[in-house]
Amino acid sequence: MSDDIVSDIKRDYIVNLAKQGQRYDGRAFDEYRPISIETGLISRAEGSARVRIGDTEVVVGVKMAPGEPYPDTPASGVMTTSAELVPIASPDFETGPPRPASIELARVVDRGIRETDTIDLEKLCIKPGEKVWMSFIDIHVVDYDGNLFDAASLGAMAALLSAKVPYARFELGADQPMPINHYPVSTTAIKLGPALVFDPGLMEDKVGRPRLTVAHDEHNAIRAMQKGLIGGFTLEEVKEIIATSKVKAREMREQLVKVTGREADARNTKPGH
Amino acid sequence: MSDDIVSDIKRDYIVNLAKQGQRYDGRAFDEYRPISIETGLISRAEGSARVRIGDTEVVVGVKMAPGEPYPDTPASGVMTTSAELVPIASPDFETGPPRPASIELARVVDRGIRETDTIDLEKLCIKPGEKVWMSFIDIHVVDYDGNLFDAASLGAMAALLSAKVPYARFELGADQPMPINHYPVSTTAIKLGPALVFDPGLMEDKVGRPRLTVAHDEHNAIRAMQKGLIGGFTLEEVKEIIATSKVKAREMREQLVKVTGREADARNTKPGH
Amino acid sequence: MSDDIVSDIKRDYIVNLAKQGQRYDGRAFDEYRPISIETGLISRAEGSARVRIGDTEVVVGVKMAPGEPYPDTPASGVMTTSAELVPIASPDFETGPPRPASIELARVVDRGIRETDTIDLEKLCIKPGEKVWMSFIDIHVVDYDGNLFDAASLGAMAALLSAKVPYARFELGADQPMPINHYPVSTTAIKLGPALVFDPGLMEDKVGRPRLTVAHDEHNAIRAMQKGLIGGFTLEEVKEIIATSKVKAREMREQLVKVTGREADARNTKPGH
Amino acid sequence: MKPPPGLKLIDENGRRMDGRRPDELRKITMKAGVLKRADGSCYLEWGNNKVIAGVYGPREVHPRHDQDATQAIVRCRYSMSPFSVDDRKRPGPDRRSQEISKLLGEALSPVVLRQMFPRTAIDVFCEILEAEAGTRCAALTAASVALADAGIPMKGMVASVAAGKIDNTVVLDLRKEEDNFGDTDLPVAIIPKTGEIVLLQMDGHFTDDEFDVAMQYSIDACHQIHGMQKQALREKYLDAAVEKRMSEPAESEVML
Amino acid sequence: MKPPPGLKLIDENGRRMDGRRPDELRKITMKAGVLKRADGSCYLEWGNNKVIAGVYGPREVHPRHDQDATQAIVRCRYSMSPFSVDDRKRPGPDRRSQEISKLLGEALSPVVLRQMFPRTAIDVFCEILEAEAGTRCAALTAASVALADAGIPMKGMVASVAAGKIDNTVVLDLRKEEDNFGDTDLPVAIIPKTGEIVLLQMDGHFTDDEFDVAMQYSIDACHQIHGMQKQALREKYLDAAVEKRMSEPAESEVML
Amino acid sequence: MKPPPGLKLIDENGRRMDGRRPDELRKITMKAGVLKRADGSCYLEWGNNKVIAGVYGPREVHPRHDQDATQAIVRCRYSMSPFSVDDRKRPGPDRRSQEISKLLGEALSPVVLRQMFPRTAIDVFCEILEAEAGTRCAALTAASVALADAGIPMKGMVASVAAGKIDNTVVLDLRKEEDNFGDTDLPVAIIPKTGEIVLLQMDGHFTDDEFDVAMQYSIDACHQIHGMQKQALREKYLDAAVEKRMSEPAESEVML
Repeated sequence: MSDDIVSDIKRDYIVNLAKQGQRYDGRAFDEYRPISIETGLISRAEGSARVRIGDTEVVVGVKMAPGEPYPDTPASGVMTTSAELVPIASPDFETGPPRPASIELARVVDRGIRETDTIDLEKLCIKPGEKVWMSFIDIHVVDYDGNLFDAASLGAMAALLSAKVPYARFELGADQPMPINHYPVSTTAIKLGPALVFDPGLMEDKVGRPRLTVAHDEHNAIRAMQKGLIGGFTLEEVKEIIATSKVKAREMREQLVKVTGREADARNTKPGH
Repeated sequence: MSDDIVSDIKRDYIVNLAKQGQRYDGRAFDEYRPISIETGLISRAEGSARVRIGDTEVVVGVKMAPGEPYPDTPASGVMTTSAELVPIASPDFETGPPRPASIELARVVDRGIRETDTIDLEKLCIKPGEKVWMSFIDIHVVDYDGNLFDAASLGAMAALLSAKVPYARFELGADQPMPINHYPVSTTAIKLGPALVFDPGLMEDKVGRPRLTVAHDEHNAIRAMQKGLIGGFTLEEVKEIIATSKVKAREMREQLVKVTGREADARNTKPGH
Repeated sequence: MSDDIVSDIKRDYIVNLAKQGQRYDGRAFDEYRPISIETGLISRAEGSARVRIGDTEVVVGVKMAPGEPYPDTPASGVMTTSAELVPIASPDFETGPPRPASIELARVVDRGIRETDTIDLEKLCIKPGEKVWMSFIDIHVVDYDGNLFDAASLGAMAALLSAKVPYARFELGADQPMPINHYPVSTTAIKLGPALVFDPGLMEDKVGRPRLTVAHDEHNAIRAMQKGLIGGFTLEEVKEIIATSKVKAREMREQLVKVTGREADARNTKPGH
Repeated sequence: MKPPPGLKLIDENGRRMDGRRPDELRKITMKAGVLKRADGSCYLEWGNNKVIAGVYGPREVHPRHDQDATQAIVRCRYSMSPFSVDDRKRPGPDRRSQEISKLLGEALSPVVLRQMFPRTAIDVFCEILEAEAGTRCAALTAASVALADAGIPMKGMVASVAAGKIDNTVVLDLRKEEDNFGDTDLPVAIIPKTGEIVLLQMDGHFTDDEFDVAMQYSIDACHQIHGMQKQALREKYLDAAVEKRMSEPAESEVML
Repeated sequence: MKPPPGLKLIDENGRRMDGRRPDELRKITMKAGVLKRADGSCYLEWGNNKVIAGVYGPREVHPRHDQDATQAIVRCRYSMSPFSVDDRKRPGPDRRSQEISKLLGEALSPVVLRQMFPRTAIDVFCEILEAEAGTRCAALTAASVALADAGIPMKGMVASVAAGKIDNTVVLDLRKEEDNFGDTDLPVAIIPKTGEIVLLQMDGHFTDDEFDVAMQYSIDACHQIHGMQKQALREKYLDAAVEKRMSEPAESEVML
Repeated sequence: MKPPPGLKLIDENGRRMDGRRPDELRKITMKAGVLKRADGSCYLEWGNNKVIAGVYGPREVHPRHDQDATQAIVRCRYSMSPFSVDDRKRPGPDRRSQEISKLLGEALSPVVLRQMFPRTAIDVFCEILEAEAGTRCAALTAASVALADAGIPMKGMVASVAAGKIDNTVVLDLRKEEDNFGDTDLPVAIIPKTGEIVLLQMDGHFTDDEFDVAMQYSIDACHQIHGMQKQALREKYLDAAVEKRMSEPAESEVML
């Protein structure tokens, strides 16, 4: 039997379970697997985090160095996000140049930080028009057991929140914490037959479609969305996912700010416009 | 039957027609399909043109920006020509890095402009040794029905002739027309059995060989040649192609300068040396 | 029969010969094929050499130009070594980006020069922090009949020893000979069954493993080693190779300094630390 | 990015820089069947966006291990020409265009009756000749027409448009300055026949209420666009029929 | 490179910057079976080096012409994460990592019973999360544990360490400053069971006597490291057994 | 490019910078059979140009879909070594070398009896060790000798040379300054046996009459070069025969 037919059989199994209100690992539809967040693992990085959602594991490192600003934003720091789906994490990941799946992952995490104004890039200016902080967020997926988008986003946020801007290393003064404006958190759901299932595990990730990732900030505003994979949602389904996402994001944000010691900061942000 | 054998059969058919003095679309050996030239299609480009020869269609855009001159030509503008055989244009074109066929196309068009001294590059100097105009000629083939070389060359010339040097956009003064020295036009013939056939259509392009492209300027001087594809010409055949080319180029040049409003300029060029 | 099985048969043949104390071309285990060294072949290069070991032939060119130093070594010249196993040299070499085998070759030659302090990089400083000599050592393998490591190393040394630093061409003064501190020479042995065989010929290269390359300098100190290919050596075997290598390197160094006219220099080096 | 001082995206009468109301589309024209070689095609102008979409297929899949034994795969290549934007773009795919290509392919897949053509590929090429905000929506709309023009069996069309927020007002179909200096961007695509949402992205800031308004604007506009798509296809078949009548003698004439 | 003035790599008591004796290893910890998806894995910390090794296989070989009809091929990919070093490293293989990947694959091949799995590949991935001198030795040591953890039949383990020379003294297991400002670097790997040397590189300057001392230090240390490797595997099986006992009722209980 | 002031490419006696007459070739030497591994080879010096050509084949074609079921394909790779020019050239193919490779392959194809070897490739590698104007002609000339040396059945050789125009004078075989500061460049290759023109490029400015003169110079020179090609092959077979005589006892000796 070809792989394609096998995957059709798997799909039927998972979808049938969902029709009966069940998931293959016994969770409720809106239930996340245990989440663990560790920071400071990589001493050579300005910030780092290891995030596990179930058996999915990502390591994220933030490196910073002074560099030249873009001509059209002379007083703003620069940030870049990359993701590598290294072949250690799954038999399906291959060596070679980044493929669409990892490009989408990196770009969604990137926009979830950049477009939500999460980092205060203006505070990362050293000398306008000449020198600003360049931040590189590198996402390293080391074990893939489903739901990369949430693990990667959470990992990136944890690494950023724990990062020190390395003024001292470049002889520019004393180190400072990364300037943070907002605390967006992403949650992802997929459609399995009639069900909307959060934090898809590996089997669900492989057969479920479509997928919707939603990021909310600490004021419960919607800050980013990305629908992916083949298939469509009704408007009602989208709204249902957004509503549940708001609740889940709040829980995850609490864990995030606690682990990184950013609780006080997170309570005092101004609403975005 | 393999593709190779099918193409042998096609070749026999087309060559046999040629032996009887005929072409598959009824044209005379030296007859071009209808040519249309439109300029100014792309408002974001400094110059642009859509050229159709029969159903072959190319869109050419010219973009300009100030940049640094080459050290060995500090007082000259810089021009670069690229061609993309995008897969929308033919089932035979593939995605991926440029292949020899599109590289040859771009380089022949490029030399047809550069080595004929068509653009007055010295007038594209802004400040010697520091700042000159960089011109990028990009050839986009969107429908391939034979004879790309002539369509691409004509498109590049039409885009250049209609281009404005964007002094205003870069706050360097008022826009100026592209400084043009010469009006070379390329024509292409292929050998089909005993016949020399101009403006090869798709079927002829696929089976004909070799190919000879000749560019003449407005003083009837030969400015560029490129023999391509497997096979050889006799010296007499080469001379015959050159002679016919001279006539055809004249007709096409008339259409070109009329469409671009460059008729007066084209009459007043000095002979090349 | 598959290639893999054929190569097993070849291997048995070569190894059996070795068990009987013989090699397929009649040499003794520690005997090199005739070595020829020519310099100055490429007039456009600052230094060049053609080295033949038996029918293996490499051409090495050294090109130099002023450039910027690395920030962490502002008063040192820069050197880079590349190797191309061009497909003209063997039916096994393919076009395309460098593969691990040619990368290993280039890196071993590079370290054999760089880490042994062979070139006096500090003498290749023109103006500290601003301008230093960049040296490019390019190894071109044109005929591969075994033992590339020794041919490439010897070729690189010969090209360097014969190189002139092109002060005159860049209007910086009079040309000077390349400043050389040491005269390391590499020798390579492979294991064929019980035997340790120097200067492996093509057949031996293909079936022998593992391989050990050892570089000695003019004071008989060990300056570099590289074990490669599948398989292991005992410590005794390593020591035996080192001992023979010392003798062979001395012979090859004599030929090298004689050909390049560097005999006097080579006698007056200070021991490395 | 913050708008330069003095730039007002919405005036005191609630009109936008180009005079449009918040829920008004830019001018859109489309023409089906513009290419000879492609199996189906569409040329679309949308404001200053200029897009050609071309479809090839169903056809053999290379490399083979990309084949799906149970259905056709829909592959999309979204590509901006080097001269489509103010600063020349280097030819070849960048990360942005690779992401968009993936999303467009995924948005088109559900409408194609893929089970009819196992082991094949349907290739959709979207060439952006000129870009002025909203190119992914324009490309998707044109691609859908090109698929229909190619005769690919479909359960419906896909229509697409972006909504957004500028000066704290929800608006439809952002133009360039609105995209650059606005607060929020929400590209949407639906299957008008079923209402299913097949493309949905968002960046910026929306309350739940703003999101609802933006979705309503988008969905209404997609139905409008769907009308234009059908019209473009109708015109092509009309042209074809007229041409046929003119080249072949009418039956009655033959009988005379 | 020359050490900055005032930097003493060895003090008057013969102790190194971090207090180690010349023949003393940095602190090493390793844990087998840390990844779910890989068939075998090992996480290793060695000084500040942090490495994850993962093994997949035996499995099908792509592309096919890389297959060996008589035995498995062992392929290794050594890769440094962008954040593993002081100045961010661009993702993707560079020349250094390609050379190391080749050497590690060649060092591991002799211990795998490759004839048992013709036409297959055994893929070993070594991810360097943080680097501080000696990463290739750390990777090789971890890879060996990961292979065993994957249940790949082997004739022994491979253990690896570097020796070197600093301030004219032969020392074991260079740390970063010792590597940067030292005279000589000698990475070694052996099969402790047989004593065979499967990795050997050297750069710098050694007399024959110094080389002998360095090799002796390395070989002794490899035996020590081999003990830790066996311990890591033992702990994993112990854990697994304990877990099994806790999840399944003991036989005696069932009988009651 | 304009010549620097004071540079005269032709003197008052009609002689060129190196003393040549307008229709005179630079010094050319060639030697067949210089490589062991290649099936055929030729080393050629032409002025300061230094070229090695090597031929492999007929041999299997990878990738397979490049095969032609009816005949062999002739593939050429023209490549300049990094040290062949004044400013070091980055290794690997650039656009110029890819165009030249294509043209050389097309120029050689017509002389090879390709129908004799369907489904195979004949690979021609041209390595430019040193470059000084006219490398494509030198490469083509050497490649042709290498093909013959490989024993590939051919209907003739290909000989090549460039003509041009400098200081308003048509000349043969441009050297570097003449190429840089001249007005016109016309590389030509013919099959001397049939007179067919298999390579023809031109850039610059020619009247019809100048073109006729340039072609006549080129064609005459190609016949001259063809003589050298045949001589190089003859010398190789002579050498081989001599060697054979020396290694094998002559029959008469055996009989004694």
